[in-house]
Amino acid sequence: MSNAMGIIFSNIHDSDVPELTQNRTLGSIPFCGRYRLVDFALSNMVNSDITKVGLITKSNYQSLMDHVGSGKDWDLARRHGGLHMLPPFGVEENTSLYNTRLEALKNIIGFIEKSNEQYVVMTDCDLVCNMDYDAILKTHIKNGADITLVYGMANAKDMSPTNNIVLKTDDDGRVADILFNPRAQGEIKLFANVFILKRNLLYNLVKDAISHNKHHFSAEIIAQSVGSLRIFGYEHKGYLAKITSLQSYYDKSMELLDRSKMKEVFENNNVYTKIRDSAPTKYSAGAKVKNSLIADGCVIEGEVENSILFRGVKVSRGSVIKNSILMQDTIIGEKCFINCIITDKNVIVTDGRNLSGCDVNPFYIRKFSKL
Amino acid sequence: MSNAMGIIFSNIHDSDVPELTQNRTLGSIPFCGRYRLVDFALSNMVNSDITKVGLITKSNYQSLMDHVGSGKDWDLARRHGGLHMLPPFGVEENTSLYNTRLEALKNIIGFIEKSNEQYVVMTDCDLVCNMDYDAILKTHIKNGADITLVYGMANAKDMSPTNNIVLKTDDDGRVADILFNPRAQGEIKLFANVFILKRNLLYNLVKDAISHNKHHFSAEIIAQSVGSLRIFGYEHKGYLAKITSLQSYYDKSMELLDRSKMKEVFENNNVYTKIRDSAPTKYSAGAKVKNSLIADGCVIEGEVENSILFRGVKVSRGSVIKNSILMQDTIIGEKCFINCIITDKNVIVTDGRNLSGCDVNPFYIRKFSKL
Amino acid sequence: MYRKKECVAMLLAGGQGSRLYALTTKIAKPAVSFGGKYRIIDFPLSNCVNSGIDTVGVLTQYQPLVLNEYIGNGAPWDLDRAYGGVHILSPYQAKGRSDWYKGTANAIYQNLYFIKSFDPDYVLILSGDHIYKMDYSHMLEFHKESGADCTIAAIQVPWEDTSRFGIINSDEKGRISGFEEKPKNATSNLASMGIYIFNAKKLYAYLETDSKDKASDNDFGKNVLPAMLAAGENMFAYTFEGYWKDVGTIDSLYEANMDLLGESPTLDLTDRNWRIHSRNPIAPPHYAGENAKISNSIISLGCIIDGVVENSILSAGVTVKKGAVVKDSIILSGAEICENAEVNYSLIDENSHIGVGAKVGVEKDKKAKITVIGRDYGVPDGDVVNGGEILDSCEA
Amino acid sequence: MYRKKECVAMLLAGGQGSRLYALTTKIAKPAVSFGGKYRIIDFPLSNCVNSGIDTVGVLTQYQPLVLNEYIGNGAPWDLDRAYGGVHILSPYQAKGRSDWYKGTANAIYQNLYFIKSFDPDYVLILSGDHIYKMDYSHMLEFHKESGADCTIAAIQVPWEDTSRFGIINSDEKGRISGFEEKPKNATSNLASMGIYIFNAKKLYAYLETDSKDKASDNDFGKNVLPAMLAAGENMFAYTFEGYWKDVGTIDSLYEANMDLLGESPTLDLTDRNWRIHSRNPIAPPHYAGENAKISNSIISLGCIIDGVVENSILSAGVTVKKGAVVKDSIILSGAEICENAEVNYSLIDENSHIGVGAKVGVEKDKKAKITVIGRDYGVPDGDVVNGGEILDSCEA
Repeated sequence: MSNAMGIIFSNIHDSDVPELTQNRTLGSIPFCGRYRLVDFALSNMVNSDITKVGLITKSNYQSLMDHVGSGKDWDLARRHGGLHMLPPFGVEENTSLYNTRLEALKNIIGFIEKSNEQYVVMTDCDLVCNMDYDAILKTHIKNGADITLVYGMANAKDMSPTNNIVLKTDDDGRVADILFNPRAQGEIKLFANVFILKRNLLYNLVKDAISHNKHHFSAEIIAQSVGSLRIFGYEHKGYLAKITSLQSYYDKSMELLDRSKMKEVFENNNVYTKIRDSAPTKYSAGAKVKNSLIADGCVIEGEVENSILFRGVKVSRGSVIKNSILMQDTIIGEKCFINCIITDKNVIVTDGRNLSGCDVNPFYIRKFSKL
Repeated sequence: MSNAMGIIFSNIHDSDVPELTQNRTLGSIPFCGRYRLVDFALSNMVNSDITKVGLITKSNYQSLMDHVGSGKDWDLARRHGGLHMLPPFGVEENTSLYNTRLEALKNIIGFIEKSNEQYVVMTDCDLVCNMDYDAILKTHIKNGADITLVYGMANAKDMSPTNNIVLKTDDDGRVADILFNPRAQGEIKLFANVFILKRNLLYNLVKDAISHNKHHFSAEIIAQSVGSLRIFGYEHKGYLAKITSLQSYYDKSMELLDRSKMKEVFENNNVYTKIRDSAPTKYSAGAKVKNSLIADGCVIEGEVENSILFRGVKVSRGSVIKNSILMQDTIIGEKCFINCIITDKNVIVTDGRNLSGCDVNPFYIRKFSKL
Repeated sequence: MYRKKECVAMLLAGGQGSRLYALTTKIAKPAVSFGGKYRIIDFPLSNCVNSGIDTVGVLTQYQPLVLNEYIGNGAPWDLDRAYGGVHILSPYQAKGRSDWYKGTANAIYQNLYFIKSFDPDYVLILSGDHIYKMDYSHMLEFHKESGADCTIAAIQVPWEDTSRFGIINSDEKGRISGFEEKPKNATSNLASMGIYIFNAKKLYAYLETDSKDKASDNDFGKNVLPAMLAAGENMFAYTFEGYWKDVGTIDSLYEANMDLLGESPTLDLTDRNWRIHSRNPIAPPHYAGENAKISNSIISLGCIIDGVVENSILSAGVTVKKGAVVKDSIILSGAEICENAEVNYSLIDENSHIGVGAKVGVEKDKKAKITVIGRDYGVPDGDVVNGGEILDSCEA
Repeated sequence: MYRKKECVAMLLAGGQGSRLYALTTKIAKPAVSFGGKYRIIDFPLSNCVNSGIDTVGVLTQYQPLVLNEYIGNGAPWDLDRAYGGVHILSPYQAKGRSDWYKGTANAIYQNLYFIKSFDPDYVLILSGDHIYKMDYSHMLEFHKESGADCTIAAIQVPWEDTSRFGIINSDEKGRISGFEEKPKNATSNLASMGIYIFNAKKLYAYLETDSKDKASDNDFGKNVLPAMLAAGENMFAYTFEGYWKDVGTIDSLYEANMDLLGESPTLDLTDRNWRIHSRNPIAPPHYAGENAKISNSIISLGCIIDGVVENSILSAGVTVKKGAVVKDSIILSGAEICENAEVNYSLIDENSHIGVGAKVGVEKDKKAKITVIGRDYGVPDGDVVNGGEILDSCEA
């Protein structure tokens, strides 16, 4: 599928997870021990042979740029195609930071125009999944679709408080209606904000939106084209986690301790990330670890249960970690008790602390805090 | 000299050459057939073994990002160090676009802090020269200097209308005074806006400037430290061209038709640039070319004299090009007469046109114009 | 953690190319310069990349240093990949055996490990001594559609030349019924281009069998392809139309270079949709001085021309000084033609030096023979080098 | 257009390492795994990069495929450079000659072309069979300051071990007065580490001379260094202090791995200022399941542990199933230890499979011998593999 390019929105839902996006984009939120959320979108692109990817950013993107670097770790450091960072103010016409997906697309209209791939795959950075864009594109072509929208089946009660787009499709899979934050019950088709369409259609839609002064891509363009364009839904049948809040960040992280989900996300696919060259993790004689994911470079002297430890975490002797997520380089002193806690990077917890949240309300500790 | 990092300002003097910076940074102005101005600063860095370079941008930088890409063509696509694009809004604290050098530095204070090189070399993108930063750093260390400012000897009458900083040094080379746009006569020491200093000194100067709400690096910080810090001048003895206006762009371009200057800039050094994989230039049976620099990928059927042709220029049969600069993919039709003209990229001149400026007032033709 | 490539290309670059004499004393044939800024290997490599094939093994054993250095990490062809990309494959010793490559088939056989690591469905075999632009993806499409086990690219050659080629007999759909190796009286003028696509599994099987046959020369043309045909495998010829030239001799190399000149050249390298990628020299634009006279020629980056250049091709960084005349010649990188020297119908290799007033070669006409000055060779001031001479500075 | 490198490193990676038995049936010694995520060659390569040396030639002729693939374009070590970087140098055929590498000096001699292309002032010679962290820039500094023509890195070994090493006699400033090759009664306990820095011009000269000497074994230790000393060149020993271990035998490889364990290990790889770079596996964090018991061990990415792991080192992607016990062992990438299997004092190579309830090896004690299961080998369910056995699935 070398005939498609990718566009990734790294900031669209920043405000959903304010705790974690204060100094970073949604795309650069650390996830599952050694990844950033953007890794899933980028890896899905690469695994689907999409080798030209535009990464749209708005603000707070230095950590994202540091993470993706030249794109080498995704094999996207290329002379032709490869990874294109698209920060604001790149071209003359930009005069303000974008606030919506459509404004973001307006800013990169030149990038869309200059490309020569036939199709575009657009996705956000809030999905943890193993999505085969190639298969979706094949279906898109088979359906003779103008636009394909990818959804997952969900229960209405699992909808997040805002930003839900629900699709109604007819028997052929063609989208009959698009509903924004509807009252609904039972099984719904929850749009994953993954779009596939022809590049020149996207270009025309955005150009048209500019001249009509529209602001919202899904509401003003896609939803209003349901009659005039052939819009199809595509059900992603595999695991699909959407990070919509700190709580869902916690829940979806913990969910990956389930072997079958872990397997689906990581073993049937290559998830690439920035290489950090940590030494492997070292367990002391007294270590006890159970039902946990442990990245490289950790030193474990104490007990760890139902937890996720990022690279370079140290758990000192006598400490117990339960139901927690400890991000990169968190240092836990001796004889601590840590339960249902999310520590951001470089947090230091001194000896003897007892920090405990609960599963429906984990506590978050900011980057570089020393407690 | 792996112990220094580089910082390049790509936008500082954009307003000096408004014609050429409407859609690009000063750094991405095409120069001498196949280069962009930033190539000289970047190549000087690489040739001085500086392999970590921050490239500060503000606006209109998409062409610059396209040009430098992953940094591969300068061998700066690296896992550690390498090229770092530093656009605005990269980190949380940024709230407005910078207007001065100091504001630009404030925006990247985190980048400066996180680096671990001992020294910093800072330069703008308006210089065409072959500058050995390694030699300057050695002198800096030998002098026990806190800051070294690089200057070239110039005649006062060659000063540009604005933005001239003139150094006065004592017998040891220590800077005794720094003058902004002074009335002067005869030989002057014209500051090239190249600074060398320790990274932690730069960090402290910028931090201090933030807390004192200062705005101008040279005027408020450097000039006011002449007494308190050991500031030294370093004379760059070789060729040093500074692009301060469209006229000086034209003059300095033409100057490189002088074999000895050409040799100094290109033969004693490697000037790297983005690779475009053009075929070599082809001359027809009727071609006549004299005292001209011709890049790859041109097709020459007519006459060319005292001119610079960028990649992919076509000069059709019967046309005469004199004293002109034709940028990338300019197409000159048949039987044209072109004299003292600067065409930007992708200009098309149809058959039979007579376009003529004069050497003290060359005409500029905008990108994608068709005349 | 499972990855594969649909098609892996294997480029046979092992040839010494002894018919190129002085040009290949120190470098392998695929590293020989062409067209001002290219080397022969740029053509198959660029064809691969432009055809969407990003995994290429380059098999080499003869003087690979210049070739290795030239290919480097593969970046000029965008083949510096973490998975796939271009890899140089030299002969090696395994436990209990140490062999140089024997025939072409043996070279591939010794590197099956490399091919298998990408688990390809198809293997494309290429050679490194032709100049051509070809979209291999079309050939692969043809291979799949015809249900072939092996597809051979073929081109129609003039009937009088058939005795110099491997000739293919096939029906109108391309199904191959027989081969003739350099036949005196050919029954077809369809010549094999030495470009093969195999279904990977079939290739593995036939190479295994061939490797066990002591009597075999382990050569594709002589052994493997006839064996497949004899065994009744589906073999098809894919007819290619376009420019294709063997550059295995000094004369054919010269001709192919000259094909670039003229108003509508037979070989056009300016097509932006099919760029020939190459390792670009680090050099400024070329400079034509006050006394330069250049006509019907190709001039590369970094040249400094103060003399006369006519019907010639100059590689990067060539100097032609005042009063010097270069006619009907090919001058390779870094060569220097001093004041008042004359170079006529010659091929001047890299970094050679033609002294002041020296005369190299003779006026090009039907009887004239091309003159060759080898790499790093110096022709003293005033010397005369006769037409057809081949001068070389080193013996190994 | 002139470029040079101050110092070029040449890494001798040609060794078959036959004392590593099954481990090197299919791969060259420098490609042997170490410490959970490394291969031996990561150490000299990382030392080079961390010392500021960015140009490394890797000389290899024995089973280089895994090594080639591992090194790839050099990106994991930041050695994917346009100028410099890491290059694999295999033997090749030149006009009129075709030789495998003979001694160590001959291997370098055959690649002088490569070295000279960077016009270095100094050449650093390294070997690929030791585990150590060393800043070569300090040694280079010493070399320059002492005005040496050749500097040899040396380390003090226990007196009782001197008979296993090349011993150096030197004065307190390090000036070398003599060599003893594996002496019975050594007069010094300063052993050569096989790491040399030469002034480039001297090296060229002595290699030229050595290559013409038919009687020479073309070996640095036996021929070139003694010749230089005899000719009165300035030769110095640079004494290195720190961890340095030959991993040329199964036992020493095992020991070096075990040196990583314990509270304050003799070998520490967690120093962030001297990272050992390696090609990282594409795998998620490792998972310790409900029944996992892991103590005093090193566990790499992608492992799934449901059994007991004690005093052991597990490479990426190892599976230890429920009820299985791994003790005092080294398990390499992709190996699977099935339910209720026991692995004791063993080295299990890549992708091996230890069946359900199988028993491999014996309790580690002073008399016990290490057990080795070769790459891709399968131990059937319930089988017993005795202590000291070496099982290998393939013969070439």
